[in-house]
Amino acid sequence: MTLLSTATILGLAQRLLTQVAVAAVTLLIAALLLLTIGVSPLDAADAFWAGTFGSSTNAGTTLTQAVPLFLVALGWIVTEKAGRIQVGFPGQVVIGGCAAAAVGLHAESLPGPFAVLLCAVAGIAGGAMWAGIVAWLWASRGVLEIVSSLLLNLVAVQVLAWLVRGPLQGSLDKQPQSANFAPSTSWPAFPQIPGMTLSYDVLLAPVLAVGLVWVLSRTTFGFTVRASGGNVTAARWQGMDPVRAGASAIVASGAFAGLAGAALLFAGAAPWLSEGFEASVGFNGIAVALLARNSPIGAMVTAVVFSSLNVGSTSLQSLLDVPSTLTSVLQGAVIVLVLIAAAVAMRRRRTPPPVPEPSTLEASPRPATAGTGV
Amino acid sequence: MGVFDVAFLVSVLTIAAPVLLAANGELLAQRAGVMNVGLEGVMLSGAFCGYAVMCQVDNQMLGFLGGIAGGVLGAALMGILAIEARVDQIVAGIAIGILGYGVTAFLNQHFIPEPRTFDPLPRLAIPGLSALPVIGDVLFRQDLFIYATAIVVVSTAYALHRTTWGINLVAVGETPMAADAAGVSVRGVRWATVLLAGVAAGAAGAYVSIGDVGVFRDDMVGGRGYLAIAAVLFGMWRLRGVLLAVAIFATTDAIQLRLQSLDVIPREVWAVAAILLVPIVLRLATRADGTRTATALLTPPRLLVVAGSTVLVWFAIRPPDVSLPASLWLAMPYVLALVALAAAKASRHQAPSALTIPYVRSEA
Amino acid sequence: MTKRFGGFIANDSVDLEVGWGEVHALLGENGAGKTTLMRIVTGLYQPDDGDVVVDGTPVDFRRPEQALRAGIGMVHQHFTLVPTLTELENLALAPAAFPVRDGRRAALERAEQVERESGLRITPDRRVADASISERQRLEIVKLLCRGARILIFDEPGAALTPEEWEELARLMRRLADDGHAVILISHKMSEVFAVADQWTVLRGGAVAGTGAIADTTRERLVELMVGASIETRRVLEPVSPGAPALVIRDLTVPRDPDQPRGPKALDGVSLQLRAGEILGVAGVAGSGQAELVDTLLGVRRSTAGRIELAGKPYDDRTPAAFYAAGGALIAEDRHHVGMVGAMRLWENINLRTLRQRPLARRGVLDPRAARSRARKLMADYEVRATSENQPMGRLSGGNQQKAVLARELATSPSLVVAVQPVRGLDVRATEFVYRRLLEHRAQGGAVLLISMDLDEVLSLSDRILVLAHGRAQGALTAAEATRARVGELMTTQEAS
Amino acid sequence: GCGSSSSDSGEVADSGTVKVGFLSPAPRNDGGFTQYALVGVQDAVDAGDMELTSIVDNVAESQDQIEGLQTLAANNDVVIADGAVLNKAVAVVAPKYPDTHFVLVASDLDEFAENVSSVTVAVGLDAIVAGAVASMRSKSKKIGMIAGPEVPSSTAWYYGMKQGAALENPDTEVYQAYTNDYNDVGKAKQAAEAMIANGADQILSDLDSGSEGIYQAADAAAGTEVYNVFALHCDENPNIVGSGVVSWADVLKTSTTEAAAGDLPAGAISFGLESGALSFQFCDDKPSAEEKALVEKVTGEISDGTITPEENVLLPKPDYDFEQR
Ligand SMILES: Nc1ncnc2c1ncn2[C@@H]1O[C@H](COP(=O)(O)OP(=O)(O)OP(=O)(O)O)[C@@H](O)[C@H]1O
Ligand SMILES: Nc1ncnc2c1ncn2[C@@H]1O[C@H](COP(=O)(O)OP(=O)(O)OP(=O)(O)O)[C@@H](O)[C@H]1O
Ligand SMILES: [Mg+2]
Ligand SMILES: [Mg+2]
Repeated sequence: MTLLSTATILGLAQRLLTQVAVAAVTLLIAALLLLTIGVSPLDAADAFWAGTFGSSTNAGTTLTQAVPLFLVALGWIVTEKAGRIQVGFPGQVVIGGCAAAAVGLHAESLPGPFAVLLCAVAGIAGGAMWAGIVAWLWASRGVLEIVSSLLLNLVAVQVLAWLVRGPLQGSLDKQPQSANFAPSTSWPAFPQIPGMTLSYDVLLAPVLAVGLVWVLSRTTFGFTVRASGGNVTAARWQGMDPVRAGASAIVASGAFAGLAGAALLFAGAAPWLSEGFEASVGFNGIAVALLARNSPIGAMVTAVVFSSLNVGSTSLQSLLDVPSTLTSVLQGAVIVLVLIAAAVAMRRRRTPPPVPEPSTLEASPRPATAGTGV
Repeated sequence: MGVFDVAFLVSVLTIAAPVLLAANGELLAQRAGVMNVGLEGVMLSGAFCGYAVMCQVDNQMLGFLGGIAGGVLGAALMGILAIEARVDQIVAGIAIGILGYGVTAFLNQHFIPEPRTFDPLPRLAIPGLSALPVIGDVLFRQDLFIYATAIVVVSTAYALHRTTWGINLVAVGETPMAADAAGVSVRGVRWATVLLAGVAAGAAGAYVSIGDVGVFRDDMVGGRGYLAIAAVLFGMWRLRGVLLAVAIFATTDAIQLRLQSLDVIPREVWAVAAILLVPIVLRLATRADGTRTATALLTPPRLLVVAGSTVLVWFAIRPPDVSLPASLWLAMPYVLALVALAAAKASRHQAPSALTIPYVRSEA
Repeated sequence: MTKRFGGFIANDSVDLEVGWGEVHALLGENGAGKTTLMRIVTGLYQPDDGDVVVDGTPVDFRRPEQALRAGIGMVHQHFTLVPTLTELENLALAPAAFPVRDGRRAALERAEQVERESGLRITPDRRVADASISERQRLEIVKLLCRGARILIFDEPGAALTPEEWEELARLMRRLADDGHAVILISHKMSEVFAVADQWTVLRGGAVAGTGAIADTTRERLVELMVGASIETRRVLEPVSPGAPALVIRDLTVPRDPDQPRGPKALDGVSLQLRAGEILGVAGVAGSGQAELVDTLLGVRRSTAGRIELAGKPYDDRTPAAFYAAGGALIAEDRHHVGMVGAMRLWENINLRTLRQRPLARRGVLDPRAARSRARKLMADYEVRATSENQPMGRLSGGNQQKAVLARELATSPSLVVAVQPVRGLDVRATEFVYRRLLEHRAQGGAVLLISMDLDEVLSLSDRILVLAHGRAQGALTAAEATRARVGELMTTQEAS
Repeated sequence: GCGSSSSDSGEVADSGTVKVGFLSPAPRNDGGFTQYALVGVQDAVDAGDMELTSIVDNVAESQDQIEGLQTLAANNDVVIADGAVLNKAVAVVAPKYPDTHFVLVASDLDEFAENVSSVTVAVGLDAIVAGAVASMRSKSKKIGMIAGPEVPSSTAWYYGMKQGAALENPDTEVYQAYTNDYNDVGKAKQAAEAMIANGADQILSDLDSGSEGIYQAADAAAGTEVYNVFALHCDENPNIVGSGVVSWADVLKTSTTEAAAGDLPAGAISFGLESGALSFQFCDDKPSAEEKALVEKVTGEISDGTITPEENVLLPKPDYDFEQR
């Protein structure tokens, strides 16, 4: 009993120590890089803090920008639990955003809350639809979801490029941008915060995180999804429909990504559609989830960390003339270090994984022997 | 004015070569179980290091060696993360992608005072063969890199299918436990393939910078790394598939550049599109037991394909007066790839079972 | 040798001595630590304490490769073969000094030499995925011999074999020992042990409970050492008057390859009837159509002809869900693949089906508290040993996994239980326990379709026996008619031309 | 090196020194548009009592652009937003910082704002001249233009060349191709090769560092000639004929200086041929007398209104204060 608790305490202490070590090493690297270009690390820390949490306005921006990352992370978590590897988030964010924009540009006459809701739903539908292609190809044509989702990302980029030059183009001088969305369609912001930078969509984060945890752990749907993710064949033999579970999970994750797309456009500072609005949220969201070890609650924290890296780098640039390339270096270094730290922390507690399960990348949703195919 | 002339074929080869070489290396790594989605970053590292060496010594051979070293550096990071620390490969790849861009752009801005330009690799005509009509110009009047890529692809095929090393590699990606039990070092094989993938990606990156055009720009690999990964996946982890995928990507890309300049899409393009659709239609019409029937075509998605090809044939006879937006052309290779995958019902060739799964023998 | 997993001691100062030229049986209950000990000897696990000494030299294996170099090889229960490669390629799989060479040729030569020495033959160009279990096992042995193994460890090799195949393996083990090899055999079957072994060692709770020569001991003594008490193994089949038909199969025909409905048949016009309160044994050598029969019952494989009735109702729309809804239950042969989700917790696995229904789930919402307490109760009833109901299923010892599966399948009082090799990998006590459960089930009016390759099992439990050979029902015998010889004869009927 | 100085952040200085901030979606060393503009700003800063406090480059995404502009606006008196895509971001940020003057380069705002001046250059006019010259020099009577992304400031070159070529020879065909990246050398090379294969022998490069690819394609295909934009680069490649020179440096120097002094009017300002910011220039040894005359003539006719720009040659005029210089 006492032995166990000492061990737990030691384990906790060790994890804490590694976290601290990571932070220290990252800071050290950052400091060295800053010194090479002649910027004082202390000034930089100051500027970083000022840009991210130094004022309530900036803190609002940081939190608001964390929301899309977090939503994508939730999408990843859903598919991960279902044992599917879907990496189509950039595409789903883009298409969700496009759908939301298409609706938002025509929704100015609607009353505020209703218009906001409608745009969010359009985003969800767009993302889910785009992921639906992945799900369909997987479920009925046996195309690996990782392949189709990757290819669809590249298609989505072109769809957006076409939309902002064609049907949705709407700026005076024919830039590849849509017109501005009517203020009524944007998520309202907390009035307490100067600059109104914090949109109410941050409330989505805790609600959806708790909701997802609940669905996965407390509903038959979540149970089916997890069982299918754990062992497709066993799930099937136990009377579940792992194909449907997997496909639903893919569509659901697309819905999260689509909502992220809508949030980027309607809860951010830039109320118009433009190329590149996706801002790498799709892939960074995966990193957010994985660094949180696929925990929806943990993802809330890692999403804020990621978004502060991003917001902070802009402020480093504009206040201290730190080049954007340096901040990319730092972002990459942080991910690498956090990964290594997580690995080190897990090393001690690691026992071999259970008896090897069939590959998570298994293409065919049904075993080859199945005669009950479509 | 032909769209499909010798110059077209040459540009297909030029576009294809670096992607193919990188994809070839990545194929080996993935067959051994390691996926590096940060290949773009590794290629950038190769592109920059090659350029940086050129700036110092102005020698293409050394430049390419520098590029290879850069690629190996990026790959080594992947190896440390994926094989040693056993972290999630996808996040590791994302990090390497970000780092590759950031580090090369940063170094380029701060340590290369003046942008330089160099001569690209010269084209070497192979005596005799280069005199052949069409083929000679396309295949045997190329630069050294393209010849080298061809050699590498052939050697890869040989290594994968004809050597113990190939067997070991496939086993490591498929059932690492079995390889381990047989005494094959899972770590060793994975390291070797990851580093080889780094060599390939580094050389491909160097080709993009100093080989093809002789300059370096931030982010100049421009998505070729992602394309290489897409090719490996679309090629279903088979060398033949990868070749086909790269060929499709390169061809549509080359066509796209051609057609942009023209106002109207010429008839031959429609004809080729129609011809490409035929095997897909046949495929869809083929029942599981190998018999072909027209009735198998009567499901909505299949009807759509049939209708599409009919329209294309009609267009080939009477070209419509349309030009399509560039986006459509740019999206075309990926859409084609998806249609082909759906038609092929690709379930038979599966991913290596242990792809992206770290190997843990027992409690470490 | 001592090995701990966290706080749990799997091997507790174990001493084991094996001489050249002997077959040494390693015995013990499920979870006694046999596999763990052998994994240490072969370099898969690192011991916390203790030494391995080969030929007087202490060795320290960090990798299986080193053990193999020292001549120690193990045939694992889960084969270490690469299914996508051919048998020859699996033999060629080896660290190569000069890797660009093609090792296939040399491997073929060595395989031929092994064939000359031991009579073991492989099919070089067949993909391992297409080989049967016993063929894979043979390949594993050839692989070890090719690599020059002199100490061979077999972990429950009999579990997956037909009696004939077992006989062949037993002969081989003897011959290897006579040639001077050392053989370690892990087994739960006393018959196997007494047939081949010279020496025995019993593990109990991770420690050595006793060791000695087979010639100087008895079954009862070994069983007592293993489980701490003697076990009543005599069974009498109380006559039960059979009730209504629980399962009727008429003229079932199933193609071997689902993609070729007109190709060779795995089941060819098989009919059978199983009544409530009856155990129908299905005997047959592996590959006679048993697997396809189960697949078809579950609806994961399509038949081209024939009808099935479950509990008196036609069962045409076959899916796993419909099978269970009609009162079916399945103890699957390959539990790792189809019977459990290793990464999920024990309580979730025990409730894999019930958790989606009332009363554990209402309107799609689960009641984990109730599910956990149900799991705890079943664990007690079925003697599932685990640290708690929260332990991941994959971390249980093989025998306990099987008991958890049994608990899941039998606890819902199904009307029909399809039991495929139900005691595979179970220790003596657990085996007795399972048999008792099946008989209780029968006594309560349940029907059991017992599919097994173990003739003794089929003979001792069944009211009637159906023999399958080459996908055809070769005959149905009553318990009274069935003798080993008679059944064996039907099982090996040559295919009608 | 970028030659910028770091400074203390904080409130706008009371002293007379005017603080200037610069934000660009492209990298500062793009060898083209951004780099020229920076030169102009630096010149202005060096000449007056100004300080260039910081350069924020490579901000591709709207939210980041808005944040960058906000931080710059909070710490500077003049903020240069150097790129057409910044139009909406400036429209969002400018009203929040009424004391800061914004200079939006190469684009107009959708709506008028008191503290924003947008400065553009009518590149299409230059393109008309370039098109006429290229058409005259072309043997195949096929000419082309290659640009990065397909945006109005690039298509203006195409439509201008089309109009100019038609003036010289109605049968001349004009091609366009977009590589989607001003700096992708490889793509540019392939696009140029494709265009050459289609018969074009005169190619205008509306690219920054991507131009290198066009030079190489031209080197490989004898008889192909290249035109640059923005500046003369005659020494970079022997095939270069001339350039549709647009002196962004001059435009930015003028604008920055005026903005710092508070003299730059709000609204849209378009620099044309008269301002001297725009001109077609030959490399020394290239032009024949006839071609020189053609340039004179077309330039003159544009200035005196004989030639009126066709659709898409000029960006649409905003409906608020507009000044043509
Ligand atoms: N890697 C591991 N981590 C934690 N516990 C383990 C591990 N491997 C084995 N155990 C535990 O150690 C004990 C001994 O397991 P072992 O597999 O050696 O038993 P066994 O004698 O082979 O049993 P069986 O007859 O069921 O095969 C079991 O309780 C098992 O749960
Ligand atoms: N990778 C692993 N991680 C955790 N536990 C493991 C692992 N591999 C094996 N074990 C445990 O080691 C023990 C023995 O594993 P093994 O696969 O040999 O099972 P077994 O009891 O012999 O199985 P079976 O009865 O199915 O043939 C089991 O307790 C299993 O749970
Ligand atoms: Mg065991
Ligand atoms: Mg066991």
